Amino acid sequence: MEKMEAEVSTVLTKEHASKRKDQQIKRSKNVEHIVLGSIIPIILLIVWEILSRLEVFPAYMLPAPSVVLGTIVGLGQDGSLWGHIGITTYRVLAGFVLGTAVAVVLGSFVGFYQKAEQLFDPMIQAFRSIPSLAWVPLFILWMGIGEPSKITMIAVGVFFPVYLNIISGIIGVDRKLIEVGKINKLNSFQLVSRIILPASLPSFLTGLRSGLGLGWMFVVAAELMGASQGLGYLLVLGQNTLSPETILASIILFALIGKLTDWILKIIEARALHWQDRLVKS
Amino acid sequence: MEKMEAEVSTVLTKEHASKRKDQQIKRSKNVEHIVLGSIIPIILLIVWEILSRLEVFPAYMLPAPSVVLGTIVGLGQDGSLWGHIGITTYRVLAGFVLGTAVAVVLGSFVGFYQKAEQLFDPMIQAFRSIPSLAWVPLFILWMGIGEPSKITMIAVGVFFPVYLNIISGIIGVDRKLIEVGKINKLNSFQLVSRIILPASLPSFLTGLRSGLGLGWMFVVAAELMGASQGLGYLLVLGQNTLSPETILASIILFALIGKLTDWILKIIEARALHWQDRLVKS
Amino acid sequence: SSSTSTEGAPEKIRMDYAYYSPTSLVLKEKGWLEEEFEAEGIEIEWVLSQGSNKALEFLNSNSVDFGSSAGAAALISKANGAPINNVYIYSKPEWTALVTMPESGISSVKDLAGKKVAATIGTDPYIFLLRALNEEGIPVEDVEIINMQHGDGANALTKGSVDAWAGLDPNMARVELESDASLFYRNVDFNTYGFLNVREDFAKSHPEYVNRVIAGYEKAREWTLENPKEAAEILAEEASISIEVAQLTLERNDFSEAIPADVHHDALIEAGKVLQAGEVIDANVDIEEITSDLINPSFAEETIGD
Amino acid sequence: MSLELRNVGRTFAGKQAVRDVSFSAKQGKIIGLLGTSGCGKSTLLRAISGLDSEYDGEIAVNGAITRDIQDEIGFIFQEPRLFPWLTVLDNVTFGLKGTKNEKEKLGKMYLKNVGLADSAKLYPKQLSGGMAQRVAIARALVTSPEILLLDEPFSALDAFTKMQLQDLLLDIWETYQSTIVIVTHDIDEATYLCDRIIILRGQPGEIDKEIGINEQRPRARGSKLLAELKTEILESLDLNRAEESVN
Amino acid sequence: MSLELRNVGRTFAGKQAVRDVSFSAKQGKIIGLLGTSGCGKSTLLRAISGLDSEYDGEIAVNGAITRDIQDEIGFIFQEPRLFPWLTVLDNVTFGLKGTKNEKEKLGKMYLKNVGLADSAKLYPKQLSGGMAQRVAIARALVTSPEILLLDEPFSALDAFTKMQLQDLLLDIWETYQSTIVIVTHDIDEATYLCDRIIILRGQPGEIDKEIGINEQRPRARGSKLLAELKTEILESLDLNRAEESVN
Ligand SMILES: Nc1ncnc2c1ncn2[C@@H]1O[C@H](COP(=O)(O)OP(=O)(O)OP(=O)(O)O)[C@@H](O)[C@H]1O
Ligand SMILES: Nc1ncnc2c1ncn2[C@@H]1O[C@H](COP(=O)(O)OP(=O)(O)OP(=O)(O)O)[C@@H](O)[C@H]1O
Ligand SMILES: [Mg+2]
Ligand SMILES: [Mg+2]
Repeated sequence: MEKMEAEVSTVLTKEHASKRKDQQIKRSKNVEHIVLGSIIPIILLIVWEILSRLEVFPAYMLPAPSVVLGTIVGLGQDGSLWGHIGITTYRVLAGFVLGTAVAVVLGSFVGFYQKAEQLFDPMIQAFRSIPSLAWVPLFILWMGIGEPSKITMIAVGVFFPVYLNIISGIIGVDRKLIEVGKINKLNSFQLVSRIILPASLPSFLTGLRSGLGLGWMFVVAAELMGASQGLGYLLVLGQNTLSPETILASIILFALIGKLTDWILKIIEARALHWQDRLVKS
Repeated sequence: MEKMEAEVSTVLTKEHASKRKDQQIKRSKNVEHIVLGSIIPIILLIVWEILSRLEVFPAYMLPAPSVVLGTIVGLGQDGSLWGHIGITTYRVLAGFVLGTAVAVVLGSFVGFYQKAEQLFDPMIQAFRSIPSLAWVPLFILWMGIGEPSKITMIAVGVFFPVYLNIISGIIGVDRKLIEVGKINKLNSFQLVSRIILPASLPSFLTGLRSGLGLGWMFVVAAELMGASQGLGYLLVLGQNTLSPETILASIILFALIGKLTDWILKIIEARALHWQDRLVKS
Repeated sequence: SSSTSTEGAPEKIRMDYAYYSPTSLVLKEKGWLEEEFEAEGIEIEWVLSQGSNKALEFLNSNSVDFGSSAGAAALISKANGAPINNVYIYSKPEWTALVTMPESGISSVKDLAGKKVAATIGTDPYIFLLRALNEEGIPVEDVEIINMQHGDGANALTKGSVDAWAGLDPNMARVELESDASLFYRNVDFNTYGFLNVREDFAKSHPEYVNRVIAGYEKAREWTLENPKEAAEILAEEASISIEVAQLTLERNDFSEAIPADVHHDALIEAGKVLQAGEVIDANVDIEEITSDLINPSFAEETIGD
Repeated sequence: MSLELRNVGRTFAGKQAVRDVSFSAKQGKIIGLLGTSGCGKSTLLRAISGLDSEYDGEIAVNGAITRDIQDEIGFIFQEPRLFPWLTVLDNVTFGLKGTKNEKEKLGKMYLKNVGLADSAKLYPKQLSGGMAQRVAIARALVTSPEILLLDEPFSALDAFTKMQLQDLLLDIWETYQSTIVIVTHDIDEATYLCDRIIILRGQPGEIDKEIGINEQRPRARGSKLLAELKTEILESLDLNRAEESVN
Repeated sequence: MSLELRNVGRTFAGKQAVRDVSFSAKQGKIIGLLGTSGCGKSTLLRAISGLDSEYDGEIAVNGAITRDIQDEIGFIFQEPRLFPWLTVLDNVTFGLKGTKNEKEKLGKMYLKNVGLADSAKLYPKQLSGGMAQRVAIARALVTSPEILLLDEPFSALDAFTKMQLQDLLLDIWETYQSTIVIVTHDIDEATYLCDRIIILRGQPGEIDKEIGINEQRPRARGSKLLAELKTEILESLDLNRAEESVN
């Protein structure tokens, strides 16, 4: 009995040790990824800085990265940076949630019922090519210039790619798997939630990432509707006051924060799709 | 011998007849689709017209559909309509081709080689959340205000969703099929072109449709760069001259032509994916 | 006068502020309106307008009660049926001029023939350009007008993509100070004025409050005249521009006349004709009538009086 | 539940795959379907299950004609059809109702029955072919269906695992008195399990022969009767072959 | 080409699937792999093919140790693995080089050999299970590979189609002198085809027994020798079974 327990505990320690080792490997791999991923941006920044110092780019058009960084730091010091980032991130996330929710409901519906597709899909597809700026006057008219109209505007941007990918995912689900569900007497809702959604998850997640990207893009249009804070506001301000360092600061902030939110989605994607039988890349 | 030929010819006629019948059924189905798809837009238009007539919407902000239609007809009569539509469609299509080509090359590369992914992907993902308007000053700086900069701007918009969907498609390709290619000694290029692209075609086509939609959206930013014709120009002109009927006319044109180009892609999609083993929808 | 028919107090007053209207910034910064209405529990809500067209959009959609715009923009909107009145002139700005780079070889309006000129159609700089060409007798067709947003026009000019630019402050001040761009044609009188507009509805139901808002603007105007340096600082701070640019911009604003009068009326009619010729305003609109409808000096006259 | 097919046929895009198949099975009977590849066996199972409703003819369950999917039906498809995003255990309990605990207990029991007690937490991509097939078997059996349709359920298994699972099937059949239709290419299997063997042939497939077996279960695998039956069946299949090899 | 495995093993995520397998095959030999489900047969084939290179031990082809994918290799996977976007004919000619005409001619010939001459234009979703497997067989054989790895190639086929294809395989083997490794659960098949039968057992799988068959081909299916061998193999498999059923 004792011997057995001892054995069990060795096994456990071993497992533990190997797990810890795994984690270490994982962490060092993560660091490697980050380093590799930073190479090109850093090279670009250095080239840009050098060209700016050599005055190949005139400063009033394209200031050096150090100047732009100075602008961002300045914003950080007077405290307004966090306001801009905070309010924009809030708007994007709220719009993202709203847009995704609507897209899931409508997308499952349209993907699943032929009649629904014939009724709604043509119109939705037509709306898809209306530019964000075109919505601005209509949104101001319908919803005024408060937060709701801004969030809805972003939700519109998020909606389309999510919707499109959900439908394509649903259509692509293997008939064979759906039949298993039917044999097990699942109703339509269960079919969607237990088979179709998981099976179309890869496509759905791509849609989410596309949608989030578009959400960030729609921020500018949203913040044209009477905002006095936010990254989109900063961008437009920079354009109106001909301040390239403000424009570039807002671009860089967009890129960084957009990348950050996308990275979160990417991690979720990797977790959620671990079951895919895919080739380990060379 | 003769008898046999006669038989063959009966069979052929039969086949022919059944084909013709199939085509008839198809055509009447198409008509049905179009009718069904028009129901909701037409209802919306009627409601809008009525509300406008009742002056629920003030004409100086949201003129009635008939007024907007009048504006479009007016543009058509003085001939400028075709110029606007033509130039914008040309820009979108050129940008679409360019953006798609780059996305296919880069996407296959990044989807296929781990190192390429680690090097390029983080930066590309960061660029994805930069709004179209933010690119405008940079593009003017880099490429001036001619057609190339406009087309490139649209290509940027098209690029991201196509790229994202290609990668997700490639990653989702079943390992089992790729192994068949490897056993048959396909090189990397053949693996991509003969297995990975066809297998990820559903995702790729969704990307194309998403990308085309974004191309239409980027038109406005593109035509902010010194255009004197085009739907985006019309939209911005409408906003600058505070003319809601011009804004709405351009929105409706965007929707119609965007829908038309999407419809073409949708037909291609249906043709290209006929091999999918999918459930006939209820 | 109109102050007799008050319908009670509004719950809140929604004001816009804009970087092209320095006094609005001063007023917002100093909080004089808040002070004025605090006792009655009326809230003041400030909304930023990024441009004349935004201010008018907000007015039209009942998102603000007072909006600042260029006179010409207000006229276009009014011609489209917008229910607004101009009740106050916040400045006589020289915010637009024609700008070029030294290497373009342009020194007068005459040189513009056959050249590319960037302008934003429908805005004050565009009107300015048309009137300048008209003045010098150059047909519009001889000039290639390229429609761009103001900031983009400045970039295109410095990059050399266009030969001249119908500029707007503060962009114009900035290119003037930081690159070698020069203003080769200036004419204060071809600028339309800075109009403070109010929604007709608001003016009808709360005329007394219109007067009190105008009084607030007056206070800001007087303060700005007395403290030009501090005003420039406020502008620089709010609009995130350098103090030099802010000072230059302020110098080009004349705050002496605040009551809408005949000069404004005439300037607007001239602008309206140009816009009509440029097909921005419909040909069958009666410019004089619209202008008279738009400009309503009674409030300012009553408040400022003499 | 009893089962009756009347002149069932199926045409795919103008080409007939199977035609004019009629047979009936009382509750608790085991019917074997044998036939050459592509003669329509799977097509018939799909028609019986209700997954396919575009067949000609009629199918009656418990006397009632229906084209819907039956309650209390179990289907082992020709391919495993596991859900790649679920673990082995979750795949097995997919069709079960009840609390999580109950489901897992039942699932684990059946996993043990098919010899996969240790693999409960694996994902489908980690399974061997035969293991996947056994998971699919467990998934169909765990719901204790009244009608069981099996499409070559044991084809990817080694001889002994196969025998074990055949006996497991008979256990379940005894407990729940299920009506079973089994498609198989293994004649020994058919003679060991079935009350009646229906041999299809040709393209489009038609019923060629029906053989009844009135032997008590459990049957002896090596018994003389079964050996004789095997010879009979082989001969009748051979006939088709000779005929078809002409073209 | 000759083939040699030395102490080959494979571990998946810490769990050993198969270990210490060594055997060799001269050119033109047919090796059979038998064993219980999940004992590592497919894993071994993948290692030999070079698709999997993370095994322990060494594999030598023609005397040269390699972990790459071999030229001139044919692999029939346990699942059909057809490309759903290609027709049957295009699937068969997938690995061929040359002009379209040549390819199609060859492809059609092999389709005829596997009895699918009429189905050249169908898409995989329109095939029955056995038809799909036959397409996969044709696809592997059409390239006339020097090494052929077959993973339960005939499992989904009826007895007579199976025999026909076994003979087709022997034809090809005779023409090209291919070295063949075949995984099968059908003992009759193994004794009919193989020069040597390797029986794996246990989890992780290990070689339990090797049986050589020195009979000339073509062999008589009903011969006494094969029947004796079958009994021997059954017994050795039975042993495993008895052992495993303890846990
Ligand atoms: N990718 C994988 N990840 C983890 N485990 C695996 C993987 N592939 C196979 N295994 C494990 O390796 C063992 C052997 O699998 P293999 O496919 O070789 O079996 P097999 O002998 O071919 O069985 P069968 O006759 O059922 O096909 C199994 O226990 C399986 O769970
Ligand atoms: N979805 C489909 N579309 C077109 N033809 C089909 C379809 N499904 C099956 N068929 C055809 O119907 C015939 C019978 O197929 P079925 O799957 O029933 O064969 P089977 O008897 O199960 O064969 P196997 O033993 O090979 O599984 C085949 O010729 C096949 O080509
Ligand atoms: Mg079948
Ligand atoms: Mg296997």
